[in-house]
Amino acid sequence: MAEITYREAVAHALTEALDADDRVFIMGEDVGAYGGAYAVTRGMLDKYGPTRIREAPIAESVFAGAGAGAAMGGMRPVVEFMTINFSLLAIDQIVNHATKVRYMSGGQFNAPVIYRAVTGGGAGLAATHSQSLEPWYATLPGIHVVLPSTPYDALGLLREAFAKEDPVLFSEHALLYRLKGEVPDEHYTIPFGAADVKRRGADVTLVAYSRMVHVALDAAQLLAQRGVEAEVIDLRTLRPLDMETVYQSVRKTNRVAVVEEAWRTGGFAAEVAAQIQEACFDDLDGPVARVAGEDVPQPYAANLERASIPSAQKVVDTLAEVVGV
Amino acid sequence: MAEITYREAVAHALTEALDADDRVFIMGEDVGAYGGAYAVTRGMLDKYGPTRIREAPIAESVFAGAGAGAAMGGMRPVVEFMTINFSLLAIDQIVNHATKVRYMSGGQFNAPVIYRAVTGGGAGLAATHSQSLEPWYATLPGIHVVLPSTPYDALGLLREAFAKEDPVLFSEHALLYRLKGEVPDEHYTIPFGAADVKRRGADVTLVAYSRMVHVALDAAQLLAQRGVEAEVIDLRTLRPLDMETVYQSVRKTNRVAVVEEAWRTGGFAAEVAAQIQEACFDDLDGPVARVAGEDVPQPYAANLERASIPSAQKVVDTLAEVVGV
Amino acid sequence: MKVARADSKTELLDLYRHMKLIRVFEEACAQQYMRGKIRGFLHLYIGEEAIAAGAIPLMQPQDYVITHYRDHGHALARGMDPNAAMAELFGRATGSSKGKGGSMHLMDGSVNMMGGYAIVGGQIPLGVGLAMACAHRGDESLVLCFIGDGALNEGEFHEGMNLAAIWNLPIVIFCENNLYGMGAPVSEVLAAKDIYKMAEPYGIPSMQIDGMDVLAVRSAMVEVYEHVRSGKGPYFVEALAYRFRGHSMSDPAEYRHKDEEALWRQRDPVPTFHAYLLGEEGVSEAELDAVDAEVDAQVEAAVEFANASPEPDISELASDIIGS
Amino acid sequence: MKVARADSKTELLDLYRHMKLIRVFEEACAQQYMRGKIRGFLHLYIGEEAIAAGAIPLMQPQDYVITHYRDHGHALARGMDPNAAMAELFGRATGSSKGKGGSMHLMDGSVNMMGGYAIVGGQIPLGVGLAMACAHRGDESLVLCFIGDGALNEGEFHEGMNLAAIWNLPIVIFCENNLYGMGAPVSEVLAAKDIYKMAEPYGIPSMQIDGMDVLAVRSAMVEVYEHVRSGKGPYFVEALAYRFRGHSMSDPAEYRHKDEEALWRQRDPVPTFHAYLLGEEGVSEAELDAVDAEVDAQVEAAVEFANASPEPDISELASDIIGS
Ligand SMILES: Cc1ncc(C[n+]2csc(CCOP(=O)(O)OP(=O)(O)O)c2C)c(N)n1
Ligand SMILES: Cc1ncc(C[n+]2csc(CCOP(=O)(O)OP(=O)(O)O)c2C)c(N)n1
Ligand SMILES: [Mg+2]
Ligand SMILES: [Mg+2]
Repeated sequence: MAEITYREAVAHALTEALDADDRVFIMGEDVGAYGGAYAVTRGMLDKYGPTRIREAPIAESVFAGAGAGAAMGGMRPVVEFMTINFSLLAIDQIVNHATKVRYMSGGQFNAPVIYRAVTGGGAGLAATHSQSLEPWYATLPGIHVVLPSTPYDALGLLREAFAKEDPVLFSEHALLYRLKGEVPDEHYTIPFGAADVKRRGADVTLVAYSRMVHVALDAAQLLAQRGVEAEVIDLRTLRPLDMETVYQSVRKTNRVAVVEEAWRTGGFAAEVAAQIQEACFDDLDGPVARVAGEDVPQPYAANLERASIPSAQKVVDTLAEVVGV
Repeated sequence: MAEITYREAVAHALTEALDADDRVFIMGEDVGAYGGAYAVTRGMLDKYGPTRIREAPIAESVFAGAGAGAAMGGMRPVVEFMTINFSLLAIDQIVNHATKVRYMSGGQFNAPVIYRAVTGGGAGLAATHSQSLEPWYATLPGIHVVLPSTPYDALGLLREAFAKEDPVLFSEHALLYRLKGEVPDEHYTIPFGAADVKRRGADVTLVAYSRMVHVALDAAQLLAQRGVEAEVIDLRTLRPLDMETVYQSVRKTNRVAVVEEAWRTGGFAAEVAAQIQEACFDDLDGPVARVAGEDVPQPYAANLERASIPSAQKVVDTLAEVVGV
Repeated sequence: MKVARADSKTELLDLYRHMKLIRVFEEACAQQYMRGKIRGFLHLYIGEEAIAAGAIPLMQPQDYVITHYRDHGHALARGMDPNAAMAELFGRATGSSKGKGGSMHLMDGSVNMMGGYAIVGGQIPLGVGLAMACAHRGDESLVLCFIGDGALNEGEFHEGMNLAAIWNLPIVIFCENNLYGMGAPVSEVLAAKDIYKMAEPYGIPSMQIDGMDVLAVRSAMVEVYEHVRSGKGPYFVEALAYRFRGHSMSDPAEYRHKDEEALWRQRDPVPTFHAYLLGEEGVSEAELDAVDAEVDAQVEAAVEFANASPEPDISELASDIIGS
Repeated sequence: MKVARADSKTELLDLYRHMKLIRVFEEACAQQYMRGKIRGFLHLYIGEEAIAAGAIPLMQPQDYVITHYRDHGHALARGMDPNAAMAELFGRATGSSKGKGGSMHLMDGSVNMMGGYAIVGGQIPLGVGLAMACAHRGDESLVLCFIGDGALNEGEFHEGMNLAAIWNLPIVIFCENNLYGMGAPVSEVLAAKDIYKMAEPYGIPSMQIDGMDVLAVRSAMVEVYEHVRSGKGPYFVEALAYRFRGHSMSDPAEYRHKDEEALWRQRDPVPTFHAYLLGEEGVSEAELDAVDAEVDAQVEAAVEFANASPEPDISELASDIIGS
C-alpha cells in the first residue's frame, strides 16, 4: 500500500494508459509545458512528446469535438477542460455529438473519449469559475459521469474509464487534489454504478459525491458526538447510478439527506430524493432532506462564499430541521 | 374576446413591444425575409426594417451575448434561437454572462434580454433537434424561465417578460403553434411565479408545463371516465416557481404526479417531486410519481419517437402503478 | 466545362451515374415526403449533385466523409446502399441506422460515411478529430468534411481551421456555397467577400471551384487530395452551387428571385453533363439511357424496399445508448 | 518612441500618472496576495501599463470599456476609484461590486467600466451588443473591447468580428498580444502569423502597434477612435506587449526564457516613459517625484481603506440576483 494524493492518483491512471496504449493521448489547454492548470499532467510532455500531450488552443468546442471525432476514428483521447465551467463552450459537442453518435448511427459508431473537468467552488474564484455543473451532464443518455472523492476511487475509476466504449465525464474536485489516501500496490479497478459506503451507521443515511462526501463524513463526526450514527454513501458515479445501495441503507435508517455542492434547484440531489421517495416511501420517517449549494452565483467575498457551500454544520442543522434527527 | 393561435399570441406580444418601445429589437437566424423558422416574425421585417428585425448569422454565441450586451447598454432585445437545441452553442453567454452580470457587478448592471427558444420533440426531427432543455435553464440563478401552454398564457406571459429587468428564457413548444384559444380584448398580463389550475379535481393532482399540460388534461379526461377527478396545474414559469398552488392541491388530493417532456433523469419533475415530499410529507398517500421523457436520445422512427414522449395513457398507467389511482 | 480527356468512358459514365442516382433519389424523397412516408425535415441535394459526384468517388476506402444534414448526396456518392438510405428516411428497421437517425444523420460505417450532422458546423470538430486518427494511423488517409456557407458563421469553423492548421492535419474542409443559409443570403450575414480567402490567415491553401461542373470538381479534388496525402496539411475548398429547391420541404423559398433561380437552372449539372457526354465525349444516347434506366430501377427498388420494411422493434428505443 | 509634441506637459504627466498608478497598485496587490488578503486568481497587468494608459483616458464618458480578467489596469485608467478597486479585491462591502465580483470582474457603472470577464473571449459578444446600443443612441459613442491573444483562438472572436463588420458597429476590438496565453506561446496555438491581419477577411481595418510605448498607443488610438466615431465601423488593433509576471500569482512562468524576459524588461514602459519625459520633454525630477509620491499615497490609502472595510453583510448572499 502506498499513500498518494488525489492528484497523483489521476496522473498515475493517465500515465498507465499512455504507456499501455498508443491510441491514448491527452489534449487540452496548457497540458504541455505548463503542466496543466492543476498540475496533473506535469512532466508528461517531456516523457510522451507533443503528439501525445497535445497543447490545445483556447478553443474548447473544437478540441472537445475533436476528441469525440478521434475516438470515432479509433483513438482513446483524454480531453482536459481546465474547469467544468469552460465545458459550457463545448457542451454542444458533448450533448449533440459525442453522446448521440452511437444512437443516431444505430450502434455503428461510438466515441470513447474521456472528458476531464475540474468541478466545484470554494477557492475564491467567483461566479464564473466555481460552478458544479455535473448534474447537467448526469441528465444525458450516452455518457458516464464519474466524480471520485478519494485517491483510491480516483485511480480505480479512471482506470475503469479507459475500458469504456462511450464518453466519460471524469470530474475532479478542485479542493481535493492534495488529499492523501492509501492505494494498494496491486492493480484494481472500480466498476461504474457501484456506490460506496464510506462510513457505516444505523441511524441516518447521508448520500453524497465528490467533495461533499468529506463534508458528510465531517457531519457524521458531529452527529456521533450526539450518539447518532450516520451511514455515508458515496455515489461515485451519477450515471450509471446505483440507487440500490442507497435504498438498502434507507430501509435500515429510515432517514436520509442528500448532500450536494451544486445549486439546490434542479440539482442531482433532487433526482436522488425523487427516486428515494418513489422506492422507499413506506420506509421513510420523514421527508428526504437536501443540503445543497445556495441558489446564487458564487460570490467572491470569503464569508459569502463560505455561506454558499454546504458545510458539516449545515448538514447537521438540516437533519435536525427536516428529518428530525 | 378573440380566438387566436399560440403563434399569433407570441407575434402579437412582440409587435406590441416593438410598437411601444424603440429600444426593443428582434435578433436571430432567419427572423427577416424568411419570417422565422416557425413563422412567428413573418411580415415584421417589412414593417420594422432591418435594424429592428436583425437577421443574424448562424452564430448563436455572439448574438446571444450581443443581446445581453445590448441590454446592458439600455436596449430591450429579443433573441430568437430557432430551437432550444441550438442555444447550447450560446449557453456560456447565458450562464456566465447574462445571468451573472447583476450579481458580479453588485447590482450595478443588468441584462434584460428575452431569449425565445422553441422546445420539445415529437416532430420527427431526431435526437439533436428534439430536446427539452428548459430544466437546465431552470437551475440558474438570475433568469426567469417561462413555458406557456396556451395562447392566453403566451400573450400574457410574454407581455410580462418585457417588464422584467433580467434575462428571460421564453420557450415555446414546437407542436403548440397552431393551438387556438380565446384571449380578451382588454390588455392583461400574467405575473411570473403564478401557477394556473387548468382543471379542478379532488382526487389526484397532475403537475405539468408547456405541451405536457395538454397531455395531463387528456389524461384527466381518461380518468374522469373512471370517475377519478384530476386537478391539472400548469406551472407556467419554472423560475420563479409557484409551489404553494401545488401544495394546496396535494393537501386536498393526497396524490400527485408530475408530467414533463424532458428526460426523466435529472429533469425538473425531480425538483418538483423533491419539494412536494419535503413540504407535504404527511399529506401524501403514496410517492410523488413522475411521467417523463424516456432517457434516450430522441429516435427518428415514428413508433420509437412516440414511445419516448409521455402520453395521456402513460400518465394513467403510471398513476395506477405508482400512486395507486 | 473543363475537359478531362484522361478519364475513360467508363469513368465518365460513372460520374453521370452518381449524379443521376442522387437526382432521382432526391426526387423520390420529395414524392415520399408528400405522401407522408418521410417525416421531419427533408433537405434535398438537387442542384448540387456535381459536388458529391466529383469529389467523393475518387476517395480511398480508408478515407472519411463527414458532412451536414443535407447529406443524401454525399452518402450515395460514398457508396451507401440506396435501400438502406431510403429505409432510414422512412424510419424503418432496415435503415442504415435502424431508423434511429433519419434524413439528417445518414451514417454508414461500412463505407466510412461518418454522418450527416444536423447542428450547423457541428461536424467540423468531429472531422478534425477524425483527421487526427488518420494522422495517427499514418496510412495517408484523409477526411473530407463538407460544410454549408452557413457554417462559416459559426465559431467552430474558425476553431477547426486553426486546429487543422497548427497540427497540420489531413483534412479537406469543403464549403458548399449555395448562396443561402436558410433564407439568408451569404452576402447579408458573412463579412468575407471571398469565401475561399477566409483560409488565408490560417496559412491553409484554398481554391474556389465551379460546383456545377462535375469535371471541374473532380480535377480540382485530384490535386487537393494529393496535397493532403503528401503530408502538406489541410486544404480549404469553396464550391459555388445552387440548391434548386427550398431549404427544406416546407420552404417555398420566397426570399429568392425567380430570375436568379432560372439562371442557375440553366446550369443544371445533370443535363449539362448529359449533353457534354453526348456532344464532346462520343457517349451514345443508348448508353446514357441505360444508366438512366438502371438508376430509375434502383431508386424504385429502394422505395419498395423501404416501404416493405418493418418499423424498428420497440426494444430499439433503449438500445445503442451505451456499449458494453 | 513616437513623439507627440502636441501633448501638453499636463497631458504627458497624466499619462505617466496613469501608468504609475497601475504599476504601484499591482505591486501592492501582489503584496496583499502574499499576505492572504486577496484570494483566488490574481492576474497582474505589470508590463502592459502603456496600453491602458495610452488607449483609455482619451475616451469619452459615454463610451464603454469592456475587457478580460486581467482588468485592474483598464479599470484604473478608466477612472475607477482605487479604494473601491482594492476593496473589491479584498472582498469587502465597500468594493466596486460589494465584494461579489473580485479581481476578475471589476465593474463600475459610474465610469462605464463594463467589466472584467473571466471566460476567455466571453466579453466579445457583450462588447458587440454594447456597440449596438451605442449605434442606437447615435451619440458617436463607441466600445473599446480588450481581448488577450488567447481569445483569438475562441470561436467567439470570429463570430464577433463578423457581426461587428456586417452591422458596421462602433467597436474597437483590441488585442493585447503579450505572446502567451497561460503557458502556451501564441506561435504554438495560433495558425495566423500576423495577428492584425486576421481582420482582413472581415474587411475590418487593423493595425499593429507597440504596446510598450504609451505615446504610440495614444496616437494610434486617436486615429482609431476617429475612424469609428465617424461611422466607418469597427477597427481591430493588435498591441505587442509583455507581462512581466507569471500568468497569475501561482505561476512561476517557467515556460519562458529568462533572456526573453530580460529583453522585454529593458523596454519597461514606466521607467522608459519616465526617462523620456526627463530627457525629451523637459519635465523635472521634482515633477515626476511628485506624481510618484501622490500615487504611492493613493495606493497606500487604498490598501488601508480595503483593510479597514467590513466584509459584506451575509444578507448580500442572496441579493442582486433578480431585480424588481
Ligand atoms: C447550430 C444551428 N443553428 C441553426 C440551425 C438551423 N438551421 C438548419 S440549416 C440552416 C441553414 C444552413 O445553411 P448552410 O450551412 O448554408 O447549408 P445549406 O442548407 O445551404 O446546404 C439553419 C440556420 C441548426 N441546424 N444548427
Ligand atoms: C473559456 C476559458 N477557457 C480557459 C480559461 C482559463 N484561462 C484563463 S486565462 C487563460 C489564458 C488567456 O490568455 P490571453 O487571452 O492571452 O490573456 P493574458 O492572460 O495573456 O492576458 C486561460 C486559458 C478561461 N478562463 N476561459
Ligand atoms: Mg447554404
Ligand atoms: Mg496573452
